[in-house]
Amino acid sequence: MDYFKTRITRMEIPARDHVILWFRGDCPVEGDPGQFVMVRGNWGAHPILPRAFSLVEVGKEGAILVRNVGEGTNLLASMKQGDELLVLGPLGRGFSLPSETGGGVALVAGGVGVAPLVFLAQRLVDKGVKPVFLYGARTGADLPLRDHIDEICDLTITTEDGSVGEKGLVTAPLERFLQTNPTASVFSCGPEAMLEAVARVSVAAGARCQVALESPMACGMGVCKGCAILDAAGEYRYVCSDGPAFESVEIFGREP
Amino acid sequence: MDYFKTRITRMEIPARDHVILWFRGDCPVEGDPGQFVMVRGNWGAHPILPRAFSLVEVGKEGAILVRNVGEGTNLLASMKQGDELLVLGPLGRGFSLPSETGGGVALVAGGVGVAPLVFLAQRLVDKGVKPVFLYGARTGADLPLRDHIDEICDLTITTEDGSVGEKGLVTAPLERFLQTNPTASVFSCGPEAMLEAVARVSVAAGARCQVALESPMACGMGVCKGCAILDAAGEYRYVCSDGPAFESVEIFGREP
Amino acid sequence: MSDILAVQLGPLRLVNPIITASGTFGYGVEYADIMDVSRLGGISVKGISLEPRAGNPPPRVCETPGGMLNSIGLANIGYDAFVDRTMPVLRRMGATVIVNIYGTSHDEFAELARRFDKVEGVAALEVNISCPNVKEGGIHFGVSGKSASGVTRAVREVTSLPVIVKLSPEALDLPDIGKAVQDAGADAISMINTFRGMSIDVETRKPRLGAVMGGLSGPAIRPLAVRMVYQVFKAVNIPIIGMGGIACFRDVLEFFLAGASAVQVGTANFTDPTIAVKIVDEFEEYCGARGIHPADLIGKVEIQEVK
Amino acid sequence: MSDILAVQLGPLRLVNPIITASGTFGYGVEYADIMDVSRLGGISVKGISLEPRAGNPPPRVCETPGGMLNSIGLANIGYDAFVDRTMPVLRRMGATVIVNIYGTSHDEFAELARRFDKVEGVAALEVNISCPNVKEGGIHFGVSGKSASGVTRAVREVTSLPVIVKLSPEALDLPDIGKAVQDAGADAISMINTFRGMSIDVETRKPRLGAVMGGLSGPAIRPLAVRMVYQVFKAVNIPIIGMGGIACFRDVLEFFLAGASAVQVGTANFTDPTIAVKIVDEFEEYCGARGIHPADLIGKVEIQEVK
Ligand SMILES: Cc1cc2nc3c(=O)[nH]c(=O)nc-3n(C[C@H](O)[C@H](O)[C@H](O)COP(=O)(O)OP(=O)(O)OC[C@H]3O[C@@H](n4cnc5c(N)ncnc54)[C@H](O)[C@@H]3O)c2cc1C
Ligand SMILES: Cc1cc2nc3c(=O)[nH]c(=O)nc-3n(C[C@H](O)[C@H](O)[C@H](O)COP(=O)(O)OP(=O)(O)OC[C@H]3O[C@@H](n4cnc5c(N)ncnc54)[C@H](O)[C@@H]3O)c2cc1C
Ligand SMILES: Cc1cc2nc3c(=O)[nH]c(=O)nc-3n(C[C@H](O)[C@H](O)[C@H](O)COP(=O)(O)O)c2cc1C
Ligand SMILES: Cc1cc2nc3c(=O)[nH]c(=O)nc-3n(C[C@H](O)[C@H](O)[C@H](O)COP(=O)(O)O)c2cc1C
Ligand code: FES
Ligand code: FES
Repeated sequence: MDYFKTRITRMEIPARDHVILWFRGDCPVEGDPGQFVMVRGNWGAHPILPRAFSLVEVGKEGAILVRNVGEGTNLLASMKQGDELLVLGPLGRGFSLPSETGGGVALVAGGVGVAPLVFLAQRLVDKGVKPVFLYGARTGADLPLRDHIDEICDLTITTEDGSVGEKGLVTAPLERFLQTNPTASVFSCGPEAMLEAVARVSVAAGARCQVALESPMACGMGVCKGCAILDAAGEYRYVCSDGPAFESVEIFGREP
Repeated sequence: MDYFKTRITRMEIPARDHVILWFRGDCPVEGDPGQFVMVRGNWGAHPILPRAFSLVEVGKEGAILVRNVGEGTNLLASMKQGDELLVLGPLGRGFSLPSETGGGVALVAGGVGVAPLVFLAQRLVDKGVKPVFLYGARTGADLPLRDHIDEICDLTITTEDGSVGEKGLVTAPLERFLQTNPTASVFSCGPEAMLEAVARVSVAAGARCQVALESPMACGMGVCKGCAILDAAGEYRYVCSDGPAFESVEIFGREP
Repeated sequence: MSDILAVQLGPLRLVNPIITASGTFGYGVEYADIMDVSRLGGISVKGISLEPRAGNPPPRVCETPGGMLNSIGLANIGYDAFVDRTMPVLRRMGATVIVNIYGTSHDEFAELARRFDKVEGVAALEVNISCPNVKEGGIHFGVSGKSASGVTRAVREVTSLPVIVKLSPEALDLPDIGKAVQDAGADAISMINTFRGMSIDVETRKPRLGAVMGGLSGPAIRPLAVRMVYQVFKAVNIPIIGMGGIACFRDVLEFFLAGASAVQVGTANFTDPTIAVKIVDEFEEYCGARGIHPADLIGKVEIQEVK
Repeated sequence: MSDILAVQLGPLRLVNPIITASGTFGYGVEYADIMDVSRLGGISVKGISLEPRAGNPPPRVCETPGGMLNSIGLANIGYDAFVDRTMPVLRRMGATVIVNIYGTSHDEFAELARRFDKVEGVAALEVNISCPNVKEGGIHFGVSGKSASGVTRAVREVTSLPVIVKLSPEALDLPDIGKAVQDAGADAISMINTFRGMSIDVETRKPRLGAVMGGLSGPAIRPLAVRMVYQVFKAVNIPIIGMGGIACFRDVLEFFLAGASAVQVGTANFTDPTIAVKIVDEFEEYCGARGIHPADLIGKVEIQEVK
């Protein structure tokens, strides 16, 4: 973990309301898929808290994919190349990569949850493992990094309105995949309801599933105890230090 | 008085730490020299109060001259052409133009106090009155609009470090001017200590002097009672509604 | 103007629940050029005292993170000038006038209430027992249940106008104070006034306010105000007019959900003098689109019982 | 490291007056990668209770204008784990450790104080009678002079460590509480803890904190904190450790001028985890350049007598 000032070296708008910020250059962040950084622009008094973003590697360079949902992400989206970023990271525990991938690997992304999974796909491909990438969104305009994924692995898209790919939820292609690959490793990131469904489907099929969670954060490094979530055993776990990646059974339990 | 959204039509940096923002275009502000506007960018929650700036006319177009001294003026200085401005104005009472200018007119500016006086110079020139413009600053780099003034009237510059013009304070050329023009009209804007000296010198010579004052403001339109200053009689006066332009004797009294 | 937002605060009916807060909207008349003030639910005018008051030494305002401090000290033109010169204009403008009153003793409050009772066009009295910027009276009346109810009773006895009592956030047990003023006959509660704060210019080493301390207002205090409205709502049966840092329509919803039946917009008038009428428009649109009424929102925050 | 900033707070000597505030800097050990925590005047660790505490239901943090709310609920690893596992690391790191203690009764506070008295490497105890996020104890001890001095005395009697008592801003008369804890034997006062606030998500209509209310901290509360330090400074003779919204070195100066002898940096650690050491550097430069010492600044705000 390190804390440093860096500059935005490049920006791209990969889909409406999304922006990719590259900041590698002078910046020592080297993390694992599922790890994250706390990021802030040099914007004075308000907002005071940095924001959490998963590390991505796009074009072999460190980056973050930002979905514009509120005050902080708006400010980030309106920054320009050369502007200063304050970055703390890499933070948290990423996905634990399976030593054994014979059963197949499925990456299941919902919305901006695509970020850590693109990174994971890249790492897997680098290791010679070809995952299948299942990517769900509400509509076809909300699929950042889609082309990038398409280039490196097998991509199946689902949209709720059917505008691109299969109409419906991403759990449908996952269920089909698990029918033929019941011992696969599943990795998922996205809205909590989706994660729960993915976990249920995977556990039911007998697959191992890891999920990357989100929670409002202040410090990102385990000191404030702000990012608590309740796990399946009724205990508090901390997304920033125990996660963001968890075994799905720890969070959602074994019940299908 | 009106309240409206407008856009920055043009920007210029007339001296270090200064910026001129033009916003006329769709903007109905038409004020008199000494009147001001309350201005804010569309920058969200903080800072919450708009900032006061004297109206200027530069190149026949409405503008403000901003000296970068703190949070709000920094934000204004970092805006770009096309950005939105929220403007309330014209506000307050400007200088009352002398009906009789046979005795001569001296405009005495200190620092960014130059703004309303440039506007006044322009109005006087338009009416066929040629004022003398006495312009003081700490150093030669702090003389925004200097060339513009030079073009329209007789300009004398003083700097404390002597880097441009006469070395010393602006009251020295004023005293010389008043020796030959004891019944002149004097108009002044600048730091309070300077205004007091200008008032003293003018009153001693028998000239009529008007000064434009500043005071921290919240509303700019007479409702909050925040911009009080103490006048010579020990009464509170409100810079935004009783001023900003006052007869110097009202504020500093008649004592030389 | 439709009735879709009309609210009833005890005996006081307003065309909508958006009121401009005392001290931040002058006497209302200053806004004639830029908006139609009759579109507001009400205007709570600058605090009025029996005699004119000059106010505190300058500087009187300064900005702080997400808010501002003021130490105006209730500078106002006094009862006579307000009634003779300002009220006729307000009546002509069709404004709903809530008169914020300030006295240094029970007697002064009662005298003001008695006099205003007969003034045409006054819709309600707001009793300011919470000004932090005056030496006498003010906040001291507002932080104890006994003195708060004393002032309320003194006013209640001499007026048939709706009586709104404005509470101070500095009281230790606000629900108690709320109950006390309710029992003393208040028709509604408005809350909150400002918190005393202080800011020092580290270059000059001087306080940034001439009066050293001033009242903190603006978005910075919103979480405190929302919490207090929520607490008082659970303790009283009379309507609450909520305020403290409202800067946009969403903030109004927040106060309603916490328990407010109407709101006041204060410091935000300085940010944008037309903000209150814009909020009225947005509120109308919101309720129209959902087929709901502001009253359906009051206290409707969804609290999950914590085991 | 030079001694240019060393301060004496009663019996407690610190290499400089910059302390990280309890709950915002964990146990200090988490920062080993990014800074040398021995350069800090002190670390006030997350509040420690006798037994581990799980804390409150999530969400536990949310941002507000110029500040944040937290409802952590004193989640901590408890006395045993702290002393056995964390203290050895802190000693190795050369940190000056101020242990923030929390109990639900006088007895629990006393028991904690008794136990910590014998723990090597503890520089002082900070008695948290002001946590707004727990059902028992916490803020309730901090808002009455009687209970505040009761807890102080209970702790004082069983420890020879310097005792710092941390006050709540919600007390009605803070100078009184300050005097009460001074008379009960406190060596220093730290102030302020957070104010209870609430924020509602208007889309979901749910409170943005699982525990409904939480403590407001950050720059938003700075004017309130500065005012309170100024008021308490005039009332007590023991040193005050000021805090509340410090975000940069200028803010530290503001607290000193108001009457603080040292400060704590809280929420700003989240904005920039290295802020506290940066402030130490700036303070050193400031004092070096002017040939002054932090103690020369205490309470030196220049107040003009108002006639
Ligand atoms: C470990 C982790 C990794 C993340 N990775 C990414 C990423 O790669 N790309 C990306 O765009 N976003 C990511 N997020 C979410 C991102 O942090 C939030 O969208 C961001 O903080 C919102 O800030 P804002 O100021 O724009 O929104 P706010 O104005 O603060 O809030 C807007 C909305 O976002 C919600 N929100 C606020 N903070 C969080 C949060 N920390 N987590 C979830 N929801 C939040 C609010 O409840 C609200 O509904 C991640 C979050 C976590 C915890
Ligand atoms: C009627 C009037 C006309 C003005 N005309 C101009 C103008 O044409 N051009 C220009 O550059 N400035 C002008 N000013 C001053 C300008 O309003 C302030 O410089 C500005 O408000 C500072 O804002 P800030 O956020 O940058 O500074 P802050 O961070 O708020 O403060 C920085 C410094 O400026 C001082 N300051 C803050 N507000 C004011 C104020 N209203 N008046 C005086 N000092 C203040 C503070 O005490 C502090 O020392 C005028 C002020 C008034 C009242
Ligand atoms: C400049 C100023 C003057 C005020 N004057 C009064 C007053 O005369 N009477 C009163 O009851 N409240 C007064 N207040 C308090 C406001 O009415 C309101 O209670 C407070 O500002 C909180 O709301 P806000 O955060 O929306 O501003 C004043 C506030 C400000 C900022
Ligand atoms: C997340 C968080 C946790 C806190 N936990 C504690 C605590 O355990 N004990 C305590 O005395 N104060 C605690 N506080 C209060 C701070 O120590 C400090 O008093 C307060 O935040 C004001 O300072 P600030 O504005 O600089 O943050 C906590 C504050 C925050 C933001
Ligand atoms: S965000 Fe602070 S502990 Fe996780
Ligand atoms: S600034 Fe509000 S009255 Fe002058």
